[in-house]
Amino acid sequence: MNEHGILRVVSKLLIPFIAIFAFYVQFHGDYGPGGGFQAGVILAASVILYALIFGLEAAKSAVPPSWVRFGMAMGVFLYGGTGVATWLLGGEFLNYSVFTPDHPSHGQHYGILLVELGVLLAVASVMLAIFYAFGSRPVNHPGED
Amino acid sequence: MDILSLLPPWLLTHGVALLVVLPLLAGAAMAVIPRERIAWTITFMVMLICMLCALTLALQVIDQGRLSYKMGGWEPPYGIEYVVDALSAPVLLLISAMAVICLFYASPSVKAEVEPKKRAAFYGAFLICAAGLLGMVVTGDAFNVFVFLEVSSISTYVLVAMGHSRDRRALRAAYDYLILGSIGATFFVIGIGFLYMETGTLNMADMSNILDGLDGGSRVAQVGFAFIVIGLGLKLAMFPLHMWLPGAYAHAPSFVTIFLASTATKAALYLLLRFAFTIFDLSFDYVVTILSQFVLVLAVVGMVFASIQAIFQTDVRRVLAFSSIAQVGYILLGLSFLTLSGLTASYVHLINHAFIKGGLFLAVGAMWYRFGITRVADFRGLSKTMPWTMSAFTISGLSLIGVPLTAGFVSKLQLATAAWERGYGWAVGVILFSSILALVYIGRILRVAYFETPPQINGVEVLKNEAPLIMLIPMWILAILSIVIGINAGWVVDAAGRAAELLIPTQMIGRGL
Amino acid sequence: MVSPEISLALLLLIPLAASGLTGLCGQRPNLREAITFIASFALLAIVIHLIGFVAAGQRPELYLGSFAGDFEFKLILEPLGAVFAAIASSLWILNSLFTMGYMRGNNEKNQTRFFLFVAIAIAAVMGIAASGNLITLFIFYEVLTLSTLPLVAHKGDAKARKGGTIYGLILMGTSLAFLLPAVIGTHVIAGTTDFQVGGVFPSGTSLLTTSILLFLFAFGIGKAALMPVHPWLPNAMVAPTPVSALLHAVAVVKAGVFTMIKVVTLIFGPSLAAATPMSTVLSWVAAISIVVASLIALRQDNLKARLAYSTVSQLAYVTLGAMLAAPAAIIGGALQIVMHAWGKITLFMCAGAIYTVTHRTNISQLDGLGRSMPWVFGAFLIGALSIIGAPPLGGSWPKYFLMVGALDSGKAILIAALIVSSILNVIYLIPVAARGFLKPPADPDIDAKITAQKGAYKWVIIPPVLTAFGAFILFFFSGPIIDFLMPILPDGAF
Amino acid sequence: MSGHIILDLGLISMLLVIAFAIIRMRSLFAVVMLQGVYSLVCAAWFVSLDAVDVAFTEAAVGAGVSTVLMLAAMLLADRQSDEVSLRRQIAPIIIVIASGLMLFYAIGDMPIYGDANSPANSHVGAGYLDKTAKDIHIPNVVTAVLASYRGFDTFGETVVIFAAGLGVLLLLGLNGNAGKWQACPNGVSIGLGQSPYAQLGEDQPKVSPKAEVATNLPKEKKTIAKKTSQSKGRPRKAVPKGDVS
Repeated sequence: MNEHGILRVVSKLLIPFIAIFAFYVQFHGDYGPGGGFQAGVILAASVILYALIFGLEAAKSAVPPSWVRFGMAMGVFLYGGTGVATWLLGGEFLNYSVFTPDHPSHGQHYGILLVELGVLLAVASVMLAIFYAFGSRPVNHPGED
Repeated sequence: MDILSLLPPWLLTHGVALLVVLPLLAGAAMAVIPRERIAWTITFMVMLICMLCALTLALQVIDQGRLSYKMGGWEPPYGIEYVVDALSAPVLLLISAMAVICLFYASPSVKAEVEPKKRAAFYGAFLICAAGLLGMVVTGDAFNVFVFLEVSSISTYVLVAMGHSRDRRALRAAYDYLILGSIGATFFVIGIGFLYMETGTLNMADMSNILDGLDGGSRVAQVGFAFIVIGLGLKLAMFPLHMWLPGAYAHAPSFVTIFLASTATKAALYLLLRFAFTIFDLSFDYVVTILSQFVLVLAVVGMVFASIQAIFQTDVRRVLAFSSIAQVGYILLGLSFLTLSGLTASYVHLINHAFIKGGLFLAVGAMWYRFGITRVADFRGLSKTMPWTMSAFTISGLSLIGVPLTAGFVSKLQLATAAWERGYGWAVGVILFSSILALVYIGRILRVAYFETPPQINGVEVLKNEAPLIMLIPMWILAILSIVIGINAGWVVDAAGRAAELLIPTQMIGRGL
Repeated sequence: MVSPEISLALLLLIPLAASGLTGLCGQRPNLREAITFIASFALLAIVIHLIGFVAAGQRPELYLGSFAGDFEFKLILEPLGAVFAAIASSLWILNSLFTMGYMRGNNEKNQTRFFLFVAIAIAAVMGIAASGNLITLFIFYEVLTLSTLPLVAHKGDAKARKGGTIYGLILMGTSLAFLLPAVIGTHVIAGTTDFQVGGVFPSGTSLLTTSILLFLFAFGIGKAALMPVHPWLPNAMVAPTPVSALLHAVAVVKAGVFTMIKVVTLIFGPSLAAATPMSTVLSWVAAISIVVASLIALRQDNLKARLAYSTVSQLAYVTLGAMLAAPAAIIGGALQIVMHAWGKITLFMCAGAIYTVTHRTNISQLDGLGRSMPWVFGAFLIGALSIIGAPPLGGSWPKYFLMVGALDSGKAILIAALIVSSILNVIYLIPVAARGFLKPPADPDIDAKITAQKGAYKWVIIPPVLTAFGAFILFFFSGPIIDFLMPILPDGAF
Repeated sequence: MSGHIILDLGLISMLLVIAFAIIRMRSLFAVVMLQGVYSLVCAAWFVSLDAVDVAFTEAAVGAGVSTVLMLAAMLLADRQSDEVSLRRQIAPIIIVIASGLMLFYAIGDMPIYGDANSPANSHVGAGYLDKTAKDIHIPNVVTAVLASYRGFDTFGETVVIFAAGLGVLLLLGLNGNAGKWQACPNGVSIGLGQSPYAQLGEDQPKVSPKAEVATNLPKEKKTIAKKTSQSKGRPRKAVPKGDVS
């Protein structure tokens, strides 16, 4: 892969911005289009791009499969955990208003933020997991790349 | 209710949501739990709690009638509502109880059939599947049904594919199921979309009210209903849409087959009842037409054809799978009568068949566990080599045929009576003809098992090699349950009667006849 | 004394307990057989005890709850059932005696399983006898089929499997395809399936409906072996002889014809049954069955097969009695159940005794055997005469009443069938005994050996002698039996 | 307004053309690429329908990541798809046409697109617009509906995605080494003998080490049975399976 010099340079420049864009989409979701789903996919895309240019092994050492596995579960936990937290605070499942009983709308903000983070984590991890899983299989046709 | 006052009040209010959330979260936890034993213990505990939860809910429903839970604290048409009533409570209990029973059995069975490193995640997928089924049943929101339908479907495809370490054909079966299941889900979601277009709401109760006000609604609602019936028909293996089922049941790991056979199609059947009778209702002509003509014909054809196909299968699991398709036909037949007694019979059979088929697959799984066999011809002499397993299989098998003093008899009696009362004398004939076909395909297996000599290995007869106790207990629980219901089905029939009254309110009786 | 309710429960529980205990004591044959005997005597005592109540006009009743919706599970003992229970329980004792001798004499395998299922079958028979409604009856009817299936296929070889398959398929098939719809139809039309004197159908029921129902009942009760649903019976002959004796004299076939009579008298009621056009058709079917089965019996060389076809023929007498639906005919049919039971079990036990001692199965091999086995052949002769209907043997009464019944119902022509059949009976039964006594032995040496060893086989020889004696005694007791049975008919019908 | 319609018609006809091209194409690489194009056009169309959130998702997931994943999957398969005989296409075509007709049947009674009085825009939909401003105070109503009003649905969707990941984990493994392990009965394996798949495996029944086999001497039966039940460790042994590809 060493011959693709331009690709490597360009992508090295691009990847951080893609990741930052993901977080922009994530946190700007309250105001414009976007949210955890899209952000998660974009975040995963940044890692996938890295893997495509620099090789799967490099990507795996940057984002180890064990993290991915953990991230999948953590995403669901973060989402469900928010609900459990509202339970513990005496509200219904996912009733974020109980976080700040005085200002229900603030609680809603926190809650939405938390669950969107959960979605981000889950989506990004699962996308990576699928990519790792397919990418790591031995290829049947050695003649092509 | 005295018992209810003993329980923590929190559980009484939030149990509805706990039932679904707990297995979902536990399922997620399984991805990071390394040890199989811990995974099994957690899974078992979670499903046990779910079962108790479902039991509490059932008691509450008896006590207070309909229970409603507002997810996120939002009022129903805006937020998602969870509802437990006489229709859903028994199905919830059935699913969670079958999960517990299967899990008993799982620890040896999964050890033999699933790769050691993957067992924890396998239990995770199971938990998610169970949560999906429970969610489908407990939700009172039409779109939420679709979400949980997907939750259960995706995990089911995975679970079926896990049969690949036993039989590579599991992958093909899972793929077929995936394709057909996705088509079914697409039809279903298009139907939901049309309903939303017609009513502007996703809440089932709200939807029902608005449809009533629109007098059934326009063509949009009609097409929506048709799409929903087709989508659910695929999921519940209605006759021409059943192609995924035999492969999925025959090649999945035993544990998965047992759970799916006894719960998955039942949850979809529940949804059909829910959509056809409570969201829509019998005052709409198109509902009556679709149910009492199309579904009726498909049910009858399915009962006969699937039973005949079952006779010609060589693999016992395929025999039972085709039999399941036929049994779905029975349930749909009762439904298509559109009478109180027909729906009661249908609901009774829904419950009974779960126990019966669960028991049969439990026994077949144990036979594979000991001898690596699933084909009819390999059952020779099993009554001698595995007497307890074979006896349980026999009892459940007789129940499937509909022999008196078993659960199967009760449901067939109810169904035949309902058919007669509806004026469908010919349907009685079909029911009994299909029972005779069941006699043939079960009798064929029993004959090999009881009247042929056990095979020999290297010239030595295979000795008695009974399944472990932990596998025997669940299958005997179900076999005994089958007999208990056969002797006194009062409680099942009562529960079904209450559900049927919910489906056809008094003013609707006789509608569409 | 034991209350009627408890007695009724015991009727089922005693054989079931015997079955369970037999299973537990499988390793110790003597204990196992002792249990069977104790149970059979206890059962007979209970039945006699219950008959006391029934004779006094009571109807012992045991309500076991509704098992599904408005389908109830209940036992009521009425005279017909009491008679049936009495036959079954008394013959169980003798058959157990015979079974023990036969099983040990032939070193049969799986003896415990055998005793176990026989006991369950007896429980089912008691259930049938005491059923309070059709649903309960149907349930026990199926249990009887299932519990006798392993007995038929007892030997486990290819022939036994084939016999068992035909047995199971025909009996289960007809009951599911015809009997169950008939039961459900009755339930829906009449609103109840309880047995009532004079019938349950409301007066406006159309004759077409009752015709269809009667047809379904007649062929749904496959155990009555009405042609053309009889093939299970000859095929069941692969079973060991004690089973044949039990099936053909006590349990299965009698349960069938008993159900037939009960349905006609207590569900339809004699007047409705007589008015239903289908009953004429069915009485012709029965008459044809009587003659055709006798003709087939004539051509069998295998002794058990000949007896089987004879049974098909004799059972059709009961069906004929039921379908004629005249009071005398019904009484005749009921009497035929009793008399034929004792006569036919004698014949089968004799066949079993001959097989155990000599291992011969064909009639052509019996030449001169009567001289070395005079008791067995003597019992056979008496049994045969009773079946034929010769006085002073029990078998003569039913034929008399059936003829009266045929005259009463204006179908005198059917008497011809009875007469032809009796002649045929003589032709196919008497020669068996005659060969034994009159023809010279084929191989005197072997026969001499048999005479010498006979003492070892006394338990297969004594029971048929006892039943033959019973067939004789019953001739004198037909009066009380008829009086006892009268209450099943509507008042003043006779 | 008319410009909008021309744009929509153009996009939809492009979608149609691409869809047919995907169906007819047999080179998988081209199919994957066309699917990416399809998603992109779809996203553009959603923008024109004012469903910006959906468009964003479609662009990111459909055109972006799923194309890459499809390519990764394609590397493991043949490059060309097999020809499907016309006979096998008949049933699906009939089903597609029938479903299409049903949808067309409904069109006549559908509310006009963007109709403010249609049920979808007046009942709960309008409620969300009011309530979001009141309850949650965020400008993006879609986010409010997804994450709060119908937050439980989104939780379910997250679990769907997680389940897909779990499936990949179970079936493929993240390091590409899964699928070699074979299941094995915990006793004597009998009955492969006359299996229709026997020619792919072996004809002889396998006896695993834990086999409970005995001679006909009753005494020995018990001792063997005891021994085997005591030995806990169960060596794995691959049993030949019927493999049909």
